[in-house]
Parts: sequence; C-alpha cells; structure tokens
Amino acid sequence: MISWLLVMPIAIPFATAVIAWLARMGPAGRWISLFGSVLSLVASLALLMAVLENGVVAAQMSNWDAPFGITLVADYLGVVMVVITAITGLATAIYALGEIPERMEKLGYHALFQTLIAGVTGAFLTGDLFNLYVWFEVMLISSFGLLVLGGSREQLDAGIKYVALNLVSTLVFLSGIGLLYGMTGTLNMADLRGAVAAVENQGLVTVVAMMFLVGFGVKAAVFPLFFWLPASYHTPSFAVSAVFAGLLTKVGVYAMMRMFTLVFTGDIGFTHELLIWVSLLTMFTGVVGAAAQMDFRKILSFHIISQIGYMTLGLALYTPLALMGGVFYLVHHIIVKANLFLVSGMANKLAGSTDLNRIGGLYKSSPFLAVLFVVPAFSLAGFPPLSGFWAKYLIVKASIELEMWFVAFVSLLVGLLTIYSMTKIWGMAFWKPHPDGIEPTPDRVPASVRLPMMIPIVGLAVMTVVIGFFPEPFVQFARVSAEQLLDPGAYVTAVLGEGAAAPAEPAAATDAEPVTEPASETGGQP
Amino acid sequence: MEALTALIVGLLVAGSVYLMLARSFMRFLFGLILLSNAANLVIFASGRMTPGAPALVPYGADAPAGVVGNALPQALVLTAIVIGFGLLAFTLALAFEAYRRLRTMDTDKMRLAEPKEDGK
Amino acid sequence: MADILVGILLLGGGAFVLIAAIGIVRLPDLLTRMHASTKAGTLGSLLILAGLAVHVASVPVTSKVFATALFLLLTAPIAAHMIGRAHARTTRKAEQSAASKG
Amino acid sequence: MTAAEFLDLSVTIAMGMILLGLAVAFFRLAVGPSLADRVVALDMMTITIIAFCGVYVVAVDDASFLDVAIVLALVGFLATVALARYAERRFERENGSDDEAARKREGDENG
Amino acid sequence: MAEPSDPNAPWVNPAGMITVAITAALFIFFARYLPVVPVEGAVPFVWDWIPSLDIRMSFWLDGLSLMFALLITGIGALVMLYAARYLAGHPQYNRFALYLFSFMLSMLGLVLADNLITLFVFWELTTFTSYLLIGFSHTDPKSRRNALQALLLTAAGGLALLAGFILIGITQGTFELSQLNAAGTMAEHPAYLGILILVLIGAFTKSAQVPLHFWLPNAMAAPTPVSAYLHSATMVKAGVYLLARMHPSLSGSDVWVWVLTLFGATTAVFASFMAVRQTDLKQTLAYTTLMALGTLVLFLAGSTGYAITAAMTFLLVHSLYKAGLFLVIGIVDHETGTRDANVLGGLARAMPITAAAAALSGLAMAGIPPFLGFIAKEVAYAGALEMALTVFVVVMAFAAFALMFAVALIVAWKPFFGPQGDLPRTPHEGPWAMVLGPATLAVLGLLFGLMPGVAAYYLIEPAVAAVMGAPDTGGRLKLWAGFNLPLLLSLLTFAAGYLLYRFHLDLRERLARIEARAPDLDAGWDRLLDAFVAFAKGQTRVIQTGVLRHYMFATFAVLAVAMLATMLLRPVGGVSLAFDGIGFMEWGIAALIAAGTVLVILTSSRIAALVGLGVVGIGVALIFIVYSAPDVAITQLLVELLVVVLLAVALLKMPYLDAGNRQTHRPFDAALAVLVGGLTAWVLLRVTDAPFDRRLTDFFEGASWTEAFGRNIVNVILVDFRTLDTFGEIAVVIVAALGAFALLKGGLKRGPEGETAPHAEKERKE
Amino acid sequence: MNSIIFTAGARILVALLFVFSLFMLLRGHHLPGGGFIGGLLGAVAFIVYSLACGPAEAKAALRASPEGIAMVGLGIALLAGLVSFVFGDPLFTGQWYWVGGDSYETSIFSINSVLVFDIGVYLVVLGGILSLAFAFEEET
Amino acid sequence: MNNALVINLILAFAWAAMTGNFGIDSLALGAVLGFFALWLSAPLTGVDRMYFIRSYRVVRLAAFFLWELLLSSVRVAWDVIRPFPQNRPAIVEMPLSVQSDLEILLVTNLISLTPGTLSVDVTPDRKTLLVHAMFADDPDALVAELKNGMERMVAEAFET
Ligand code: NA
Ligand code: NA
Repeated sequence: MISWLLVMPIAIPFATAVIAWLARMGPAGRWISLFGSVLSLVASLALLMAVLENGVVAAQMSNWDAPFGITLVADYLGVVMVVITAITGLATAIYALGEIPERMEKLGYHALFQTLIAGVTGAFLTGDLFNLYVWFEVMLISSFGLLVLGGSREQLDAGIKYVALNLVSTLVFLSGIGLLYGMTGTLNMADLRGAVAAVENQGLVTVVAMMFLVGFGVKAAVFPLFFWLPASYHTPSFAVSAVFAGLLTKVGVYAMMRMFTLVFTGDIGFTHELLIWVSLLTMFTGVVGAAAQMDFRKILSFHIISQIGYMTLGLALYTPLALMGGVFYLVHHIIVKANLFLVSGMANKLAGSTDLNRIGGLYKSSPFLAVLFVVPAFSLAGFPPLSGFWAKYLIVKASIELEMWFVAFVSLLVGLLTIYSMTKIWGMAFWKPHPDGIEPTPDRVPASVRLPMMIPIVGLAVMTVVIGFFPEPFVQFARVSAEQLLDPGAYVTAVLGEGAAAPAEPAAATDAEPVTEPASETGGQP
Repeated sequence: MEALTALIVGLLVAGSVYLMLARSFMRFLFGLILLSNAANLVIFASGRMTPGAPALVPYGADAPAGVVGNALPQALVLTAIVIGFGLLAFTLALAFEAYRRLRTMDTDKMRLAEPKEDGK
Repeated sequence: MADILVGILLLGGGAFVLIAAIGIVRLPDLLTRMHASTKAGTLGSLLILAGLAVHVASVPVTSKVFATALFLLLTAPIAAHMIGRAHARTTRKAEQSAASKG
Repeated sequence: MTAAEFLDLSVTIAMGMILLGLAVAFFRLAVGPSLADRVVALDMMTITIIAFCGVYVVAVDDASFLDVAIVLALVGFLATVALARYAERRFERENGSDDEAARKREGDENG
Repeated sequence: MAEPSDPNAPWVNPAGMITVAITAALFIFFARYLPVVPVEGAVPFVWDWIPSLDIRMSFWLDGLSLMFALLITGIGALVMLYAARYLAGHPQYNRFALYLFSFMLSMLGLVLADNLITLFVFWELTTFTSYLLIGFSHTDPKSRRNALQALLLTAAGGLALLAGFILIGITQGTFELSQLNAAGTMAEHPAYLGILILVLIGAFTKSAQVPLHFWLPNAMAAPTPVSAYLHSATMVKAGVYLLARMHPSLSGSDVWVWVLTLFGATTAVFASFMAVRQTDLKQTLAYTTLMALGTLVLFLAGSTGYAITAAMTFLLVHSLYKAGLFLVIGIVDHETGTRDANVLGGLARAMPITAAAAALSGLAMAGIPPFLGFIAKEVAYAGALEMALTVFVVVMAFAAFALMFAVALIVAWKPFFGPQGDLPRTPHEGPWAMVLGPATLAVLGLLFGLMPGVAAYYLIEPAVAAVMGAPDTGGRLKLWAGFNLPLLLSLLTFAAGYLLYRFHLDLRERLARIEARAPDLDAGWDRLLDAFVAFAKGQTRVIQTGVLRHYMFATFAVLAVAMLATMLLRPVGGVSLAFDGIGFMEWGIAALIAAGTVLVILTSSRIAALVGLGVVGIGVALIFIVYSAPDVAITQLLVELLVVVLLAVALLKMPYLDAGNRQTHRPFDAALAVLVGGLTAWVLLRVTDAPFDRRLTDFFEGASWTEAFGRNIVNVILVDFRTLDTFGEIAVVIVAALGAFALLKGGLKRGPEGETAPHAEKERKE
Repeated sequence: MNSIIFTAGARILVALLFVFSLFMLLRGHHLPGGGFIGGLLGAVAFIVYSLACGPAEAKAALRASPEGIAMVGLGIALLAGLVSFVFGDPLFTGQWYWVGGDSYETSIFSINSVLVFDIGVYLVVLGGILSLAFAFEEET
Repeated sequence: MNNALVINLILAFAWAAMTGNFGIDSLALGAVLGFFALWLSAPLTGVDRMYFIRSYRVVRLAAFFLWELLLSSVRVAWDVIRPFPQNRPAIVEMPLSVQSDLEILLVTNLISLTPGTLSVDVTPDRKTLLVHAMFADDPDALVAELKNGMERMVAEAFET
C-alpha cells in the first residue's frame, strides 16, 4: 500500500505523458494532461495522509531491501514538496488550457510538461543518490524541451546558456556521486549517513561535499552560480516559466537540504558557515539584480535568486527554527512565485508586453488582476499577514537567536528591496497609464482563454492568503519537517529498518568489517 | 590502474573545461563530450577496477567464481552514458537550430535574451 | 602445439595491423593509403580472430569468430568504397571546376 | 621456452604492435591533411580495436570481449560512411550552387 | 492635486455609506468602554493564533488604546462621510472607500494589539493601505513616486521594528505587551540598547521624525481626506503610539530621554519653521503635523505625570484640530480651486460654517483659552519644566508653540478673515457632509476645553496610566491652574506667535533662502534611489554579462576555489601515485586518450576535433574492455558512433570553427582548466587510495543468479535491482528525442536560409 | 548517396543488424547485451537504411513513427513495473512465470516482467535515437 | 536453388532435433550431413545438380579470395615497410559484366579486399567499375586479371 502511494505521484505523470503524447494531435491531449494533473494531486494528497499518519514512509522498489535496491521515501519535507509540485502542476495545466497554442501542443508540450513533473516528484521522493541524479536529468531534459518549445530567437539564445550551465552542474554532481560511492560503496542516502561518517578521511568528504554544493548550487541558482536563470526564465511561454520559477530551483534547494542534513553533517562549521555567506550574497545580488531590470519576468527571475538565498540560509543556520523557516519558505515561494509568473502572462495578454515601459493601465482596467498581483507580490516582499511574512519571520528570528546580526540585517534589507521591485512592477504595469493609450480590460482576451488563465491565479492567491492568515498547521508541519531533517533517525529507520538508525561512530567504524548481510536474509525476492 | 585513470580523468576534465570556456559553442559541445567521458570514468574508477573478469555468473555456478569486475558502477556508467547521449543529442539540436536562426556559434554574440543594453 | 599456432597467428595479425597503420602514414596519397588500411588491417584482424578461435576452441566462440570475420569482410570494403568514392568525386569535381574557371 | 610462454610473449608482442598501430594511425588522424585522410585513419583504428579485443580474449581467457568485437565489426563502418557522406555533401553544397559557395567561412578548415 | 469631483454627482454611494456606518458603529462600540476602562484598567481579547510560534492574536483595551480607538473610529467616520462627498462621482471612489476602511481597521488593530507580532502585522497593513491611498491619483507620476517613498521609508522602519520585536521576544520570553509592561523597564538587559534603537527607528520613520521626515509632506499627494485622516490623526501617530505603548518597558534610561528629547525637539522646531515657509496650506498643515509629532515624542521622553499627560492631551487636541483643519482646507480647495496662502482671503462671508469651524480649530491650535489646546500647552510647559534638559526642552517647546500660533493664524484666520484674494472660482459654503466633520471636531475641541475633567477622567488619565504603566494620580488638567510659570510662558507664546505672524511673509522669504542652501533630503532620496539603480545596473553588468564563457568561467572557478580552499583548510592527506601493475597496454590506452584530447583542444578543424573525440571515445571504451566491462564498452562504442553520425549530419549546416585558441582570454582559461582537472584527478586519487566497501557488489553477485535469475550482473542491476534508474534513463532518452524533434521540426515556415520568423515571435524593435 | 555498392550492402546489413539487435536484446540477461545495446543496434540498422535509401523510406520501413515507438516503449516499461502491484509487490518487482515447471531449472522457458521491461527499453532507445537521427537527416 | 537450400536447412534442423542438441555445432554438422544426404539422394528428390555445383563454386570462391587476400596483403605490406615504395597507383576503368546488386557488391567488395586494388565507384549506368590500383604498371593486364579472376568466379557462383 505504502509502495503504491509512493509510486503513484511519479507513475501518474509518466503515464499521462505517454497518453497525452499519443493524443497530442487532437484536443484530447490537454484534457488528458489536466486529468493526469488532478490524479497526481489526489495521489500526492493520499501520500500526505499516509505520512501524517505513519511518519516517514519508505518502500523498496523492485522489492530489494535497502541499501541494495532503490528506496522511495517520503518524510515531511519530501511529501510536502510532492504535494506542492502537484498543486503547481495542476495550476499550470489549467493555465495551459488558455495560454499554450495548439502548435506547441502538437509538438508535445503536455508530454514534456508531465515528464517534468514526474522528474521533479521523483527527485523529491527518491532515497537513492544515483536515482536522484536520474530524476534530475529527467527534469532537466524536460525543462530543456519546454524552454525552447516554440523556438523564438530569444528562446534559443537563452536555451544555449541554460543548457550549457545546467549540463556542467549535472556533470559535477554526477562526479560527486561517483566519488562518494568510491568512498563508501553505497548509494542509498540513509545508508550514506552512517557510511560517510565512518569514512576515515573526513577532509576528503568535505571536498566532495563541495562538489555537491556547487552542483546543487547551480540548480538552486545561488550566488555566484545563478547566471543561467536570469538568462533564460523570461523567454519561454508563461505557463512554462511559472513551473520553472516555482519548482526547478527548489529541487536544487531540496537536494541541498537533504544532503546537507542527512549525509554531509560532519563539518558543519565549514560547509554550513560557507553556505551562510553564499546565502547572503545570493539574497543580496538577486534583489539588486532585479532593481536593474525593466521587464516583468526578468524582475521576477532575479527575485527567485534572492529568495533562494533565504531558503539556503535556513539550511545554513542549521537550527530547528532556521530549517523550519527554510521549509516554510520553500512551500510559500513555490506558490507565490509561480503565481506571479502566471500573472505576468495574463498581464502580457492584456497589455501586450512584459516590458514595463511598454505597458500600463492594468490597475484601472483590470482591478481584479491587480488584486491578484498584489497578494503574491506583497507576500513575496514579506508583508504580513501573507505567507511570505511568516517565512521571513522564521529566518530572521533564527538568525537573531544565533546573534547573527548581520545575517538578520541582510534578510530584512533584502525584504525591503523586494518591496522596491514589486512596487516598481505595480507602479509601471498597474498604476501607470498604458503608454499607447490602450485600456487593458479583461475582455480583450476571449473568455475561453481568460478563464483557464485566471482560475489558477485565483487559486494560488487564495492559498497564499490562507497560509498567511492561518499559518499554524503549516508552521507545525514545517517544524516537524525541520525536526526530521535535524534528526534523521526516523528517516534512516524507515529506509534501512530498525537498528540501523544508530549513528555510526567514526572511530569504531574504521576497523570494523563492512556489514554484509547474507543474501538469503536480505534479498527480498521470495 | 585507478591512479592512471585519475590522471586520464584530470586531463579530460582540463581539456573539457578549456573547450567549454571557448567562444564557439561548437567547442563547448566537444568539451561536453569529453566531460561526460570524464564523469563516467570517475564513477568507473570509484568502484575500483578489475581487469579481465566481466561480471558474469558462469553457467552452472550460482555466483562468479573469483573476483570479477564491480558490476554496480558499470550499470551506473551505462546509465550515465545513455543519459549523456540524450543530453548531448538535444544540445546538438539546440546548437543546430540556434545557428540556423541566430547565424552565429559565437556565444559572445548571442545577446538576444540578455542584450548588451539590458538593465536600462 | 595449439599455443604455438595461436602465438604465430597473433604475431602475424599484430604485424599486419601495425604495417597497415604504418601504411596509412607512409604511403603517398589517400587512395593508396586505403589499400593498407582496408587490406592489411582486415587481414591482421582476421588472423588474430583465427588465433582466438584456435585458442578458445569452443564452438560458440568459433561461430562468433566466423560471424565477426564475415561482418568485417562485408563492411570494411563498403566503408573503403564510400570514402574512396567521396575522395574521388570531390577531387575530380574540384579539378573540373578549377579547369573550367581556369 | 614452453609453448605457453611463447603464447604469453606473442600476446604481449601482438598487443604492443596493436597499440603501436593505434599510435601510428593516430598520427595520420591528427595531421590529416584532408578529411578523407582522417576518416581513413579512424576506420583503421576501428579495425584495430577488433584486433585488440581478439588479443585480449586470448590474454585473459574470457570470450565475453568477443562480443565487443562482433558489434564493432558490424557497425564500425557506419562512422566512416557517415563522414564520407558528409565530405561528399559538403563538397556539393560548397561547389554545387553559387549562393552556397558564396557563404562566408568563419575560419579555416583543413579537413 | 485636488481630485476631480463632480458636484452634481450622487454621493450617497452604497460603498461609502456602509463604511461610514460600520465605522460609526465601531465608534459606538468603543465608546461603551469609556466607563469601563477607567475602572477596570484593561480589557483583553485573545485568540491563540500560531501557538507553535508563541504568537497570539491578542488585544488589550486600556486607556491608551481606547483613546486611539475612539479617535480612529470617530474621526474615521467623519472623514469617510466627508470623502463620500469630496470624491463623489470619482470613477474609483469604491476602491478609495475600501482602502480607507481597510486602513481604519488596520490602524484599529495596531492600537489594540497586545502581542507585538500582531501589532506588527497591523503596523505593516497600515503601511500598505496608506501606500494605496497616497498613490490614489495613480496616473500622476509624482503621486506614484511619493507613495513609493512613504512605503519604502515606513517599511524600512517597520523591518527594524520587526527585528526589535523579535529581539524582545527572544530576550524577554514573551511578545505580550501587557506582560512586558508589567515586568517594568528592560533597561538593564544587555540587548536593551539594540532593542531600543530598532524600535525607535520604526517609530521615528512612521512618525516622521527629522531626518526621516521628508516623506510626510510628500504624502500629501493623497486626496485631502486621506491627509486629514492618515497624516494628522492616525497613521503618523502610530509611532508615537508605539513609544507610548512601550513606555513602561523601554523608558527608564538616559538614552531614551536623550534620544527622544533631541529628535522630538529638533523635529518640532524644524517643522514649525517649515510650516511657516510653505504657501500651500496643505503643506503648511503637513509640517505642523510634523511639529506635533515632534512635540509628542519630546514629551514622551519624560516619565513624569506632567510630561505624559502633556503628551496625551496634546495628542488628543492635535488629532481633533488637525483633522478638522485638513478637512477645512479640503473644502476651501474644493470650493475655490486653490490652496495658496497668498491668494486665499475673505472667505468667511461665502462659507460661514466652514469659517467658524476653521476658527475654532485654529484657536485650539493656537492654544487660546478655553480650548483644550490651551490646557495642553499649559500642561506641556509644566511637564517641560520637570523634564531633564529642562532649559533646552522649554526653549524648544516655546519656539514650537509660538510658531504654531503663527501658523494657526496663517491657516485658520487669514483665508477666512484676511483681505479678499483673487480666487479661481467663486466660493460657496461646502456641502453638509463635508462641513459636518470639521464642525464636529472643532466643537469637540472647545467642549473638552470647557470640561477638562470629563476628558481627563474618561480619556486622558486612563491613557496616562497606561503609558506610565502605573495608576496615575491625575488631576492635572485644569483650564485655570493659577498664575504660574506655564501661564507666563503661554502668554509669552502668544506674543511671540503674533509677532511671527505679523512678519511671517518676511520670515518665509528668509526661510526660503536658508532652505535653498540647506541639503534637500527629498532630492537626496531620489539620488539615493538613482544610486541604487546605478549600483544595480553596475552589478548586473559585472555579474550578468550575457556572455556564456564568463558564466562558465565563474562556475568552474567557484568549483575550483571551493575544492582547493577545502583542501587547504581541512586535513585531506597527500597523494601517492601507485602505478604498479600498470603495463604498457594501460599506458598506451592512456596515451591514446591524451593524444585525442590534445587534438580536440588544439585543432581548428571541426572534423579533426570530431575524429579526436572518436579517438577519446575509443580509448575510454578500451579501458572498459580491459577492466571487465563489456556491456559498457559496447554501449560506449555505439554511442560514440551515433555521436559521430549525428554530428556528421549536423555539421553540414553549421559553421567552421574559429581560430579561437589565439584569443587573449585563452591563457586564463587554460590555467583554470588545468586547476580544475588537477583537482579532480587529485580527489579521485585520494578516493581510490582507500579500501573499498564491497557490500552492495557482493550482494549483487550473490543474488543475481540465485534470486533474480540473470547471469549478466550488470544487466540484472539495470533491469531488476535498480530498475527505477533505468526507467528514468529511458525517460531521458525519449524526452531528449521529443525535445530535439520539437526544436528541429518546430513547425515553423522557413525561408532558404531558415530565417523567416515564426508567427509567435516578437522581434525586438529597438 | 546513390552508391550501388552501399545500397546493395545495406540490404544485407540492415536485416543483419536488426536480427543481431534482437539477439542482443534477448540474451542480455545472461550475457553482454540487453535493451540498451539492442536498441542502439536496432537504431543503427535503420540509420544505415536511411543513409542508403533516405529517411523517408527508412521511416516507411519502420511502419510507425519513431516517437510513437519510443512512447509505446515507455508505456510498456511502465506497465512492466506496475504489473507487480497486481501481485502485491512493489513497483518493478520481477514477476516470473515458469512455463512447464516451477523454477528456472525445471521449466522450459519463462515469461517475466524483467524481459518485458527490457523490451520497453529497447523500443525507447530505438525510437528515441531514430527520431533524433531522422529529424537531423531531414533538416540538412 | 532456393528449394534445395530450404531442404538442406530442414535436414540440418532435423539432425539437431534427432540429437536433441540445437547448438550451433550440431546445426552446422547437420547442415553438412544434410548436404551430403541431398547430394546422394539428388536423383530421387529431383534437386537441381546446379545446387551442388554452385555450392562448390562458392567454397572455391571463398578459398580463392582468402588466398588472394593473404597474398596481396603481403605485397602491400612489403611495399609499406620497404625503404622505397614501388607502387605506381592509378585509377583504371573496368567494364562490369555482372548486373545484379548482390553480384556487384560481391565483386566490388572482393576487389577492394584483395590488396592492390580498391573499388572506388560504379558509374550510374552500372556498366563500369572504377578501380584504384596500387601497382598499375599495366592497366589493361590488371583489368583482364580482375575480370577473369574475381568477376568470373562471382558470376559463376551466382549465375542463374
Ligand atoms: Na525489478
Ligand atoms: Na540503471
């Protein structure tokens, strides 16, 4: 049963991709994709229920016990990422009904989209390092396809940079996996926790940890590895950029959180300290970068970077509160940032551009959209009582608790500068009259396009508000997530079984024989 | 042999980095191929190297008789090779299409998405 | 005895392979070089495969060796033909066009 | 010298000659000068790998490597064919029609 | 800046009336606590909002919050009524009403909150709603700019405040103001100074203390009702409210006294001069608001009963008359079309009720008996005489009050009773909905002055008790306190104030000259923003160059530095190159790979590079062959082959290589490349140096045949032990194919050179 | 590319390669080979076909679009994994049905999900690579 | 011919079935034995005599080819390693008599494989084969040698 629940969020999008692709030439494809997204959400929620009921759940794929086979595992962090992925997926699938032209559907948009979701979900659920690499690649190649789908010159130009830098990070990550395997002989992440601690040459572990940090850092778009993001996120279709903005970098953050709480915890004074500075620079350079931009989506893109810094900061500070903040930030930011990109798409449809100098008048003519912009925008800026405030609050409080004044200062300053950018968009796209005298009223777009585009915007905005006004369950969830991250005993037990969770003593393990269980006992196949 | 493989990997990485830093995206592609090879060799060498004994269970036996090559990194490398091929093929298509539409392979001149005067 | 035969076959094969390689460096023009690679190289490989077949002396291996040899004999000349043809066509056309432009 | 020793020695020498052959072929591959020269060298190397596999089977007494040889014997020619075809088509493009020929080269190419 | 309103438009707008009604109802609701609070001290309301963060939605109705609540709802109701007429027919009136109402609720939440985080939530909500209100005339760039200025400055202060609050929560263990205040001053705590500074930054920005004051006059871009409400009676007082609210826990230190005194006094006097300097009456009033805020801060510096009573009284008085005067100016503007002090005059005949309201408010402002303003001034002087830095405080207060007297005449006397001016329109009395507000407020100012005991018992003394954190003796508010020093000072104030009024035109000129030479903070703000944007652009130019190889270089450099630094900072041991057991065969393969690599790097021929890659691929395949991996070797060879085939097709339509290795950046590239390569090799050497844990491998070898029924262990791993990897992998292949297919076949119509733009494409026009 | 020699050779080679690719697929569980290698070889077969006779003819010989083949292959691989749920096992657990016996030793041959999965792999690799190759071929 | 081949193969499989061994070795032996059986029973089964003749010619061609391969490989090898290579390369035109694809393929491949000669191209009318010869001192003699040797043998082995 648990196995079912863990597999379905990955299998459903794959199956949907296959069927949607086979039906891509007709109108059925988009509805199949939508239906699959609904199913994914249902499956994710079922998994969430299971995790809430049982704590960390795990299942051994192919029925080979960990660490020999591949384990899928869902702890609080994992499952919430899966759910939020499904939500974002559904929102975007609805949006695509209005936005994605038939030409792109025939080129396989829905299949690429669903495999992207499958890859992201797989990355969140896998408990195996190499398998994580595979899901990264599924996600990456799908994102390549989606990024350049449509083939405008900007897209191709952006695609070159996006592809090049992401491939490099992938290969760094892959090499890191190889080296880690070379040191420990295992790939199971729970197993790696003990195995890495038992490695004699801990300095070398830290060197390899740096490779992971760089590999994930590029994915997560931290300073100074984020170049690919502002170079590309403003070019694809809006549904695509919304999914990218919401999910892709978060996979990097998630992987960082996972590896640097579960496996690379031997030299926190070095790795996490470094990550603090990286995070601060990420937050600051991102938000400053946004200030230089004059395009709706480019501004949003730079803000992704800036916000990523908060999340990695949560990890870097490495206290329960900080990690809690990091997790809360992840969830909040996916919803909010995806929504802002969706809004930018609607603005583009109504006002004819995303260049802030060439649009305007949305406040007057489309007040409803204005409200729907304000909610995520000011949530992003950390205005209470929207979701972003609590996220920022947790991080700032964590840094003040640690008496890291400078960290708290930068966190707050970046929040302020975020307001600057959000109000820039507000001022230029909404308040300012349209420079061409156009009245961007909603009826400029036919209802068949407008409604699918507005529904997800409304839905995500409502979620932002709900999380903001009633944060208690989410905060509690984030707290348990953080506790599980800081003390992965439950995770390790769920994966490896009872008795495996005892932390390996580095001194004792060096002369001990590697534990090889007899095949007859461990081989799960009857 | 791991030591020598490490040196080979070092050379391949150095070569690929040098190529990837070039202005021509074609050279980047070449570097990418080299780097994939290097990463595969890293995995392969990390599993330690055994000459002349494929990881096969002989007919009539339940397990390989002596020490055989480590099968796990082989499977990983195989997976990585195929994935690498997929990525490379896509990248090649991208380069091809980019050249067709942008008329350049010089990445210094690819400034459409981030034009020079950007940030005004 | 078989070992000696195998040794000789391997040595002969190795020698042909090496000579073929030297040939493609030493011989003056492309088509002539291809004589070395196509023939001596193929023969060298065949000799080595024969040695292998003698050495292992099992039917599956022998049949595989036969298959390999057959495939090689089928494909090597085709490859040579293609490259020779390309060379011939391009150089001849180039000469023609140079002559006509004159 | 026993027969077995002779075999070992021949294996070593054959392996040496094959590797030397690879090196020599590489020289042609590197210096060209024409595309066809390089392709011929690459083709030569493919055949040499088949020989290498053969010798290695004898060296380690494991016939699995013959599978590599058999695959290579079957498909190795394709690279040569593809490159030869490339040479021919490129030549046609550059000399066939005037507008194609007029296209500016971005740099020199030897091969 | 006046909003266009159609005098004939129906103004009984449902949205407006509902907001007025609710606000009035709220006023009545709070008014019912007037008898309760003086007796019971405080009424709490608690909802456990986020228990896991110890954040409660808790409210605390005591004298201070009650006074504020009544001002907010009372003045709010009047202002909303006024606005319904003022903006009648405005197309966005509904939004306006919504914003104003939201603001009212936010402000109410702010003053009622007991939990600091709850307070902060409302604090920021007032910031946000006021942003919408200030920018209400959103088509005007000036309006947008000023709204942003107010937002950023107050939000910046808000963030400092948040930090301060969090620090309080961490150090004091609670966010509940009632508990904090009950515990007395935290001046002894090591974090006190930090907390104080942070809270003061928040309070001072919100309450526009010099030098963070300049946003307030600009905020007058908002419609006049907004100015009346936000910038006189409510929002700007939030900072003052906070200082009063936290008085028991934050006061009691020299820093508190000094900082508040200096900033308050400076702000008060500076603002008074600036008020005289202005000719736009709305601006004049804006500066007098500033002056009032300074005065309030000044008196909050003191901890004596008189000082606090002075602050609370003055707060009440000011709210009443200032809101009234703003509304009056709004009427004048509405009716005459101008707010220019030099033009306006003699309006009393045309608009007698307005004139009367103005006069009453003006008298309250000037501090003439028997208005409450007079009492406030008396108490203020009494308080000032008790405070630390007595002389300074008294002198500054005197200056401020005198100037205020003059301003009162300028604003409330001259336009109505001064010489007739040359007006753009013929004035009429304002509609009753607009006049009602100022009239009510003006009358209230008079009534409270006549019955100071009532005001004291129900409003001021409970508030003072709340601020002092202890029950207060009270009885300080008297219309006639006898002949004493404060009275003398009052009289002197009148004299000085009148003189100032007489010569105010002169003074204005002098001030204008001084102002011209003084640094212009408002322009400085623009320069600051410009500098920030310039910095941002500079950063973008440096970091986000748009050039791929810069990005690549940075990425690899980061990798190299991270690895190298770790090696230097952490013990990682040395390298031993163990080449034993490596024969000529292995060296030969290595040499082949090396040769291929070098060829690819050095050649400027595409085909040479391509065959070089083929050689490297063959070399790597040879490693796989020699080291027992036939499956991998076959796959490697097949994939290499396919790469060559695909490249041979693709290269037909791709350009030749440039002679790139001669470019100037290449030596640096080479150095980095060598570094990255060396580091990778080094790490791999170290990793493979140590013994290997064969647990997984042993299991696979044992189970492959016996449990998974396959003899090729590699394949069994691929299709059984680790199927999920393989599944993901084929997904990559298929998606790569689909993606490439979509790219190449994009369905776009192309010309011979493939240059025809697709229909969806937006070409850059610039 | 109207080389008589190559075309004639391709006739033999295509069939040979294709049979060989199936051979490699089926033997893969016990000897070097498997779905990847088989699929790659199958793709090579049709690439040879396409070089000899043009992509259009090669596509026609394939009967179905390569992308479709790949997609179906992915579906087959997924089903091979999902089928284990029917037997109450986790995803991708190998399901073995012994024809004429109850174990490897006693049975004549087996029907198993592992091979079905490998066939899915084969189809994906074949279809995916051909799709790429044809797309490039048609664009130049 | 085809019938005969099919029968031969059936016999091979029958042999394998009888021995219970379907290995390559068993099948090969069955094929050889079947060939003999066919040969012996030719009058009875009505199998064309040509089947046996052609089979002989195919074997003869293979032997001839292998010998030629060895011989000329040595010749080329010697020319490669001798101090002063003696080759006088030239392209000669050889008229083609064989016309079917398979025969052309065989002829050209065999010519290519035997050292000293290399099939470069077939003219579009399939009438002429361009052969590059390494030792083309006497082109006419060379063409005659090729036609009488390789081409004739191929034609004989596959004539219909
Ligand atoms: Na399985
Ligand atoms: Na795999």
